[in-house]
Amino acid sequence: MDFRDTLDEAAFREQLRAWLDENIPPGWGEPGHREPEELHERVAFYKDWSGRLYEAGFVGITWPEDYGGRSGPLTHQVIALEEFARSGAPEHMNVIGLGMAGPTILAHGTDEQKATYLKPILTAEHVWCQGFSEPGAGSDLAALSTRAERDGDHYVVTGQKVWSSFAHIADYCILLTRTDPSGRKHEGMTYLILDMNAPGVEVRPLRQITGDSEFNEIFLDGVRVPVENVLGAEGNGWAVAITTLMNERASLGIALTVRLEVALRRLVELARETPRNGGRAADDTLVRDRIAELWCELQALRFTNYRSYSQFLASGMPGPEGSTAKLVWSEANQRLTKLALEIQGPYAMLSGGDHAYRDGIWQRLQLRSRGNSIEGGTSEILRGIIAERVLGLPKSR
Amino acid sequence: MDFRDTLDEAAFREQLRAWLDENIPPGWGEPGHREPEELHERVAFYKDWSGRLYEAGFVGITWPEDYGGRSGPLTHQVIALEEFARSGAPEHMNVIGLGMAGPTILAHGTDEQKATYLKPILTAEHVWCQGFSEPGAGSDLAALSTRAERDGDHYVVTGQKVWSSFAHIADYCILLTRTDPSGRKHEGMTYLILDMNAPGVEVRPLRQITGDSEFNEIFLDGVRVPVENVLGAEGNGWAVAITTLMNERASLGIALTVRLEVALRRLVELARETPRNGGRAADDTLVRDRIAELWCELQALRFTNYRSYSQFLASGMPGPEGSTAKLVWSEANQRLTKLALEIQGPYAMLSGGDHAYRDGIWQRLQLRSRGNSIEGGTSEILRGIIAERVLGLPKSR
Amino acid sequence: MNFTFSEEQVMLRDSARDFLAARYPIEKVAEIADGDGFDPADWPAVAELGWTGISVPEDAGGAGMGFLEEMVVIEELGRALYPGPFFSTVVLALPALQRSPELLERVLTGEAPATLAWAGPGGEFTSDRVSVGAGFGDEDDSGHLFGMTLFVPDLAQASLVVVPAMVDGGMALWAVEADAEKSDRAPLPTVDTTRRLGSFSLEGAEARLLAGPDEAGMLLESIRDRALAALAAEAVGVASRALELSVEHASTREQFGKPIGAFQMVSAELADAYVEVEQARSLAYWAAWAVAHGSPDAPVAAAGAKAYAAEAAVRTCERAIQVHGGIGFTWEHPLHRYYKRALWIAAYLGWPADQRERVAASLLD
Amino acid sequence: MNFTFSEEQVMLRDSARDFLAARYPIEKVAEIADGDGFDPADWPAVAELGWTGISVPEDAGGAGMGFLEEMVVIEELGRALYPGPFFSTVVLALPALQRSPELLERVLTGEAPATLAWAGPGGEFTSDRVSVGAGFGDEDDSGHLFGMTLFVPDLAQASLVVVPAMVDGGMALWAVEADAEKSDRAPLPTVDTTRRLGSFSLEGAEARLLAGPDEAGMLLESIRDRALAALAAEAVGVASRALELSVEHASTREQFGKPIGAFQMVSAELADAYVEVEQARSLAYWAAWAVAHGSPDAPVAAAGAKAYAAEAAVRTCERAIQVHGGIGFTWEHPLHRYYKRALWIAAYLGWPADQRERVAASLLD
Repeated sequence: MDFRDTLDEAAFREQLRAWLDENIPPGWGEPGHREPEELHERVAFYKDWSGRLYEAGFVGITWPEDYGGRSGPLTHQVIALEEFARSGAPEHMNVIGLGMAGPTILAHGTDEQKATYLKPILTAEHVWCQGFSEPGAGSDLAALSTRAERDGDHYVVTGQKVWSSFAHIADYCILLTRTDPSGRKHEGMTYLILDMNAPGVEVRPLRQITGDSEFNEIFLDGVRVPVENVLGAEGNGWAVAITTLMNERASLGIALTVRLEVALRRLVELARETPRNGGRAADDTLVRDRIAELWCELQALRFTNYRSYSQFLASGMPGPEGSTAKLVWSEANQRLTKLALEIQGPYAMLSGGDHAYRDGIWQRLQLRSRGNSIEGGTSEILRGIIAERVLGLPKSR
Repeated sequence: MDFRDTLDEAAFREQLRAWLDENIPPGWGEPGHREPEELHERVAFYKDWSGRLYEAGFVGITWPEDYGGRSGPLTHQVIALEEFARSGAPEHMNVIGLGMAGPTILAHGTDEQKATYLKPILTAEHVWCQGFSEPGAGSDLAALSTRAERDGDHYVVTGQKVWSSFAHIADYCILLTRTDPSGRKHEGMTYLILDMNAPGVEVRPLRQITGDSEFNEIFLDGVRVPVENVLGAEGNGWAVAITTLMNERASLGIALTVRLEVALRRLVELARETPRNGGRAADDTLVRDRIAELWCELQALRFTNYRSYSQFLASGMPGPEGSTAKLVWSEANQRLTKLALEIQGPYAMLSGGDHAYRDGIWQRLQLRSRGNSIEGGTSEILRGIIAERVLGLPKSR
Repeated sequence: MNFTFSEEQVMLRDSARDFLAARYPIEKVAEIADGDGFDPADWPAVAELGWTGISVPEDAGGAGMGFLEEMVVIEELGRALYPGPFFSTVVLALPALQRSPELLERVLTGEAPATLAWAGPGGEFTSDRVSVGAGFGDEDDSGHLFGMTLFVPDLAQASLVVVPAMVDGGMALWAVEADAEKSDRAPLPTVDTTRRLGSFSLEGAEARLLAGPDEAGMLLESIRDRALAALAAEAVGVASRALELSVEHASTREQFGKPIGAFQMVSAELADAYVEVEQARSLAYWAAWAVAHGSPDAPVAAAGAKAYAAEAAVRTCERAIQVHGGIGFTWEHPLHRYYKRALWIAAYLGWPADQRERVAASLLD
Repeated sequence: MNFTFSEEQVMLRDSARDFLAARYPIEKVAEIADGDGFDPADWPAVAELGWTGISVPEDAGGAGMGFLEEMVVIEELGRALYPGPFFSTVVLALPALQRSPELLERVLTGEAPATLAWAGPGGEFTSDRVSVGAGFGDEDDSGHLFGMTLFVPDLAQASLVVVPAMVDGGMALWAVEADAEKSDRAPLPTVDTTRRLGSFSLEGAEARLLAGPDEAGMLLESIRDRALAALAAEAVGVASRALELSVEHASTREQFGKPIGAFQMVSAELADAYVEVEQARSLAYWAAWAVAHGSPDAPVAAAGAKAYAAEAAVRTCERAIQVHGGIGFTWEHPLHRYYKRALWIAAYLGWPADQRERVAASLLD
């Protein structure tokens, strides 16, 4: 057990930091800085940035060189996730491609699929989205009803997907469908790669509690998908989907931790900058106790993730204990953002404007945080996974 | 809605307070006061005290005059519960008789049973205990296996009961048995009145987490119970037991609230008397916040109980919402006693002796409090009752 | 002792619920919330019901009931997320405006919605230090106010504003026309768009004295108690409705072949929500009773009730969103509006920890 | 970066677990706890294993490993509820006794269990104000101590006691024979009877100087960090075992026709317990690593780890008792012993809120 970087790791971290110092766009992340207003300008900006990240060698670190990756060690990947999040740099735009579609194609794709799809994920030439959840199948993912019927060398797909981020700008979608409605619900599912430009695909934004639209609905009406776009095999979609979800949770852990680290740093600033009874909110014993509690949770989360990454490294497969990180993070982030409201006193009622602290950013973050325990596996589902698959308790549903 | 006593209620409260002022044994409840060492002396003391309470008119307030009661209003009963607990007076020793056996006999007993058993409950001539739980049937009470086989005009009872307070000094026991093991588990149960002096009854004390023995095991080996001791009818035991449990929870609520009130008053004393950083623990913001939180919970509990008592008054039957009080109280009492440990700093490690605060009373109370969420219906069972019977959610087991 | 509503209170509650269901179904509330934040035409209809004068004596033109009855209505307003100026007018402003029969008349008829401009940029709701100053005018009861207030509820809807302002000798309470010259009211972007806030700046605006320094402090403290008790009742209404929506959803939404309410991870949360809401209700009723009867417990009962009920409402809405899953996180679903109101209640006049410190002071100091 | 145990550490853990399972099954621990609280014959056997000198350099007679390895053993001691003086001797006393080769020798061989007498009747564990005073004796390193200490772990078992005592110039660390003349040790009734406390009164007892005022403060602070990190690891061991017992019980005890672990009210609690225990483990390992490497993070890592792990252990035991139902509330069942140890850990050297204040100071001041 050694919590320090090896020499090689330290060098990689140094190189990455230096690159970020030089390359983060001027003004980025400073108060008052705004992203381009128009969607196509934003997309162009992020595609360019993602391409530069790739060129600099910081994307696809652990992916095979044959498919555009660098065949590097997992620890470098961890370091990259940390340093990116800490630097506050713009994110690589292909979140779904890198975290979910890519690892699934690597695990289950044909050589041809790998050759076709993987490198453009890294360069962000192709942006991906995910089509798993449906209005009638949320936590009970396997209850999905989007039909894919074989018609010659195509499937004809009809149904509705929901909670899909990036769908409005995506080129491809990893789509879970039902090809055989007669069998038991975990069988008869097929995992398809969907071209988002195909006729019959319609995307509508979904407005959320904050007023923003991060997610979309995808309506599929007789969309034709070539049979060579099956990932895995027909009827094997559930197993392939599990690979996607396990990889999502594994890569998520580190990123979420650093996000919490950044949030805690800002909370500390808020507490120091907010006047309270002639002093600062940071002098209030209740605030101090809760900030310290969050700090403990954060440090614990960091090392819990590292420990589970070490397991991943040893076994090659992310384990069910990866559910811990998401569970802890979502509740910690909810507590943290709530505390940020309380620290603001009555100013917490303001959503923006000149009088609000930093344009009401904490109010938006706090509302947004309520989704954390729902999206990407509800806390109930994650507790169930821990109870049954980690602790070995009997099934409870 | 009026939170004040009526003139009649105020007069009754005044009369009760005056009686208690004059009659509480000298030195009672003061530090250093000890109850008689020997069991038979303690029993004699409590029987005498309980008899005097009865003579003074403060026991069986709502019970019919025909059976030794006073046919008085429920509000007087509430006032009596409050004032007794507040005064710190010795309790009437027949807790099970008054709260469980009596109301059940009133609801389901024959005239002869009422004439035989009720008045001696009030006077504490007969002490009662309860025989419901078994080692294999805790929360799942209906899974009990104590057999009662008909043999002429007797039942022959064999089995084991557990968690029975007062069993070591009791004259009678309300005993739940299985008379028909072939049917479904809620059927084939019979509710018996057991003479604790019958041959084949053996009582053994059960030592608990604090080192004390409040509860007992009852071993029954071929005990003969006359058929006239059936309460309700053979096979109808489950319905009769539900009456017992509902009455237990209804009368418990007020008593528990006042118990919490007394505990909070002592906690406030502790916080004021304990030095901390040159001041008092009562100046510590964290302690203040938590004491205020407990105070809110306590006041809420008081009026929640009153409101559910008003319902009881209107409908004549305690409702399932009575589960709220026990649930709230047990968790509040656990938090309260834990806070009492923290206030003591390292002194919380001491179980007694000259250096401990009041001979380590809080340490015993804190350990004891862990049973609160188990005894008399676990918190899990109570939450289930609220979910299913109050909110009308679908059954979850 | 009697802890149930009287027949009269039950009738009042039922009629309030019916009126609100007909006039303010949640779709209408959503429309108002996403639009201007209020519908000026509706306030006269509310006044018509007599709600502006529930606790005003009959000989002064009111209904002659008490604050308990006001609370009965407020709980229903909370349930319905009523987006009009009842809280600001009746709870916050009326006790001071009652000092002037003429202003009272304008409030009772519904002509003049009103509000209270208390805290300044420091964000503190105190009765001995306020951010506005006053100078007396030519007549005894006239004056001119200077200063800045923030967090004024329903300011955009108000015709009259009660303002605590310092004069020689201490704080006094004043009435200002909301559109008075030398004053400026500006909307503040508010998370809960059903009860928006404004800033009210006074640069010499004319004001009428309602209560002088000898009595204004006590009056403002009693307004605080009223407001805390009212917010507790409103929180109970909000929480009750969020819980109902959750129970309905959990009873019908199926996952894994069962209604989700059959899973204990869901049902236990809802049982806990029920317990908290009932506890909050008990405190809210007690606080309202104590305020109505001028009991010495009123300040601490009101503080405790607001602390507990606000937290219960916030948590119940959070549980409701969780139980609803993704759909509860959308703008389309009404839950977020209840949640934002619950957070508003928690923040206004001081967060729960601030209220608990008032309770602690009474127990420990 | 590498977050798994080395092969050597795994071996050490396994051998510790085997030894403790054989020598200290829970029935034996219960017997000791209900009897004298320790078994003097066993300490030499523990010393024999080399555990007294795990982190002592090889040339000083130790095993030359580090505090990380000590932590591996401590976690196992927690799991087994080991009732001997390892914590007091190796964690608390050894770092100061190491200053004297002769005393070190006595500790390493197992001849002299030892402890640290820190807090006085004020109950504070500080390094700049202690309740014992000292006067120097005839020789440079000899002295006489006067004063009273409480909460001394395993005092009844100890042969040597390290005592912080004030001299001119500040606090110094001293060694006293536990049965020295002009001293008095008395047992304090302790809730956790597997790790009893004593009071040590000094009325001029002879003492040997271990560290003078120039270095004693830093040494005592580093002992605090060590002790906090050790208690965090011990808490993880306690909690892990309580969780295991609960999972076993929930998998086998049937109610309503199913193992109770199939009810989500039970399984969700155990899942939460697992998460807390793993989080606590992460902090405990980090704290141990930071202490082992003298990292500047050590004080805050150790404080945070102790706070979090103690709470996790207390809560895990509480959940375990709840899941066990009535049987978990009996004296016969071992759970209460784990619970009492968890509470001991939470209280010693300051409750979690005190530790969090140390964390807060480093973040906010």
